[in-house]
Amino acid sequence: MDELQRLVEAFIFAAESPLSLDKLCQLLERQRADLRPVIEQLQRDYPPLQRGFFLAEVAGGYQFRTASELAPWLRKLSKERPFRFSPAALETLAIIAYRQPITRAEIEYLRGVDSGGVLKTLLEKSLLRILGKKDLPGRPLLYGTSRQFLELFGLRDLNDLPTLKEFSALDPELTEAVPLTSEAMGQVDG
Amino acid sequence: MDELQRLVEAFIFAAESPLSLDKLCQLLERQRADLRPVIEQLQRDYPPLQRGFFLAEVAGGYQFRTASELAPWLRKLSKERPFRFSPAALETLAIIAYRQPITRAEIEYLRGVDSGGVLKTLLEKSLLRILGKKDLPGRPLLYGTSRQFLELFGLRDLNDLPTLKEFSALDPELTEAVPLTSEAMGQVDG
Amino acid sequence: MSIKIHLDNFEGPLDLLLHLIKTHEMDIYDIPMVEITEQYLGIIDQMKQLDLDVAGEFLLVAATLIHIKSRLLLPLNEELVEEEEEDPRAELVRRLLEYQRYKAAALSLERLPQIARDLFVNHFLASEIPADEADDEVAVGIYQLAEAFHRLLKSAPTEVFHEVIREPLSVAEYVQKLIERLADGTRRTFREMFPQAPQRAELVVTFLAMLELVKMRRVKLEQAGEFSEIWLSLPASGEQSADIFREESALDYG
Repeated sequence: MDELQRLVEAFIFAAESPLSLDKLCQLLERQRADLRPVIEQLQRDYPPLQRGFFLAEVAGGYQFRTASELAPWLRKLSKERPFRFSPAALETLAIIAYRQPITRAEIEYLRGVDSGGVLKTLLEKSLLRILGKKDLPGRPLLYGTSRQFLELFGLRDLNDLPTLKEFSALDPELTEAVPLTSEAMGQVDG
Repeated sequence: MDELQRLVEAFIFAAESPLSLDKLCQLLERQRADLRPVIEQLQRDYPPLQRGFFLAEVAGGYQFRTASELAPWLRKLSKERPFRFSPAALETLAIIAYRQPITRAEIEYLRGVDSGGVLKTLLEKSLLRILGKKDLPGRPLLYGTSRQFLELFGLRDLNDLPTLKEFSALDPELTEAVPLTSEAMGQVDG
Repeated sequence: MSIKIHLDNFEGPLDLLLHLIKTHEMDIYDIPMVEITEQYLGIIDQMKQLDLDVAGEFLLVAATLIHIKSRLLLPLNEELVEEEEEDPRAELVRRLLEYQRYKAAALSLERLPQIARDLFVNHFLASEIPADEADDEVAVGIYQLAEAFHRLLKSAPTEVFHEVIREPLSVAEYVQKLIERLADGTRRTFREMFPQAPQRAELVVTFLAMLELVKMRRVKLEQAGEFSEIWLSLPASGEQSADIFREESALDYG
């Protein structure tokens, strides 16, 4: 491994968030053309599914991440149960991810419910950012997703989001997803 | 790389602090005799001085660490970290952003603590500028935010700052506690 | 006879409607309004019986359903039909399909591998990389900035600053009031010293009175740490403080 490759590997390893090619160029005072082959070599050195971790391309940069099939083991490292999003938070996050920039009123029209509390939580977790204000009376805030959002879900960029399905009918899969308890389904009151 | 070695590699990588052999045995439900050769193999795979990082034996455990001779380069990373603020700096910056032009005495009254050090830091980071002097005995300096401040927070101008009214509406429980209107913000009678 | 529904399981009225349409196998493009309105209102009723917080948004959708139902029941006005009036249900159907779209999107987001759940990153912070910044420092955005100011406002009567006092409230009078409140020798918090539900002017005058007392060393201030409670008390040798500022002119606020 040559000096340049060592440095790139060390930078990516030591950075606290994914490092972009541009950032690497700036840190190493090199051209993109110099560094691109180095990254490609590293991707071959750390392929998915073969080692304990691999070189992932995420949130516009590169980061070492553990293979997801090892997760059941690795979860033993932390005593806390992994954080789970509430359905409300996921729904709001999805709307913002696909429709950004979007105002709170637009989110609430789509969801049919007040979303202030959910927005606040997502902002506090830095998964959202305020993109500016909409040119409307009252100048409402415009929300969008943050780099941390991409990082958390392992997306390279917003184009990497799962395709938004177009529905012309009800989706049977979503019926199952309605989290009714069996007990609740079965009960009948006069 | 076999499954056990992958897991050991992933555990050491993902752990927050150096992992001891005993801890690994416990996590993997294996004997020391099973794991010792795996560690030895990993030490050969990640030797010092050859890659960007190596498997170090430290504090009674194992941890991947960057090679120390790369430190002069890696230090550049910390300078490149996203802008960070202590709670004190953030609070001071927020007061100045919303209440500019404002004097140090006014800031200190609002915060209840001496703010000279924080002001100095913020001035050094070019986030503040001095807008003039207040027409008061002693002619205290008036502080405001700079163009760099707007850039850092991605604002076009100060009107892009969220109004507290809109902001507190995210959490209805807080609304009553905030007697501020946008009209009351940012005004100083000099 | 209706199915007992646990409302906590629904994200809102649209979610509930989708569920009703599915479980009753209704055609979303030809929703039987009478039936669905009945079902929906039945559930709203249950919510009331269960003394649940019937959210306004559930009621809003109930009103929409009733409105659509009544429009469908009206005899067709031939003139209007010629103008090709849109099916009154159309907007509701669009909203439901759109909502379903994002519900599906939420599910696919859920399935993406997530940090700390499905994969992990390293927490290495090289000792060579100087930790010149304290641990509690955070990267911030506009939200955090506004939040910081918001927090501050919640904890401090900040309107004081930019006020010019025109109200006929006397600082001297408030000085006296404050002393009286502390006269029994107890320590009181900064907040306690303000009147309940005060007018802005009252806040200002109380605060100015407090500043005067502090300036004249008639009141002792204590605070354990940053942002912690501020305590006020009379100094131990505070016997003489009773009759000071009877004269308003003694202060410059007259």
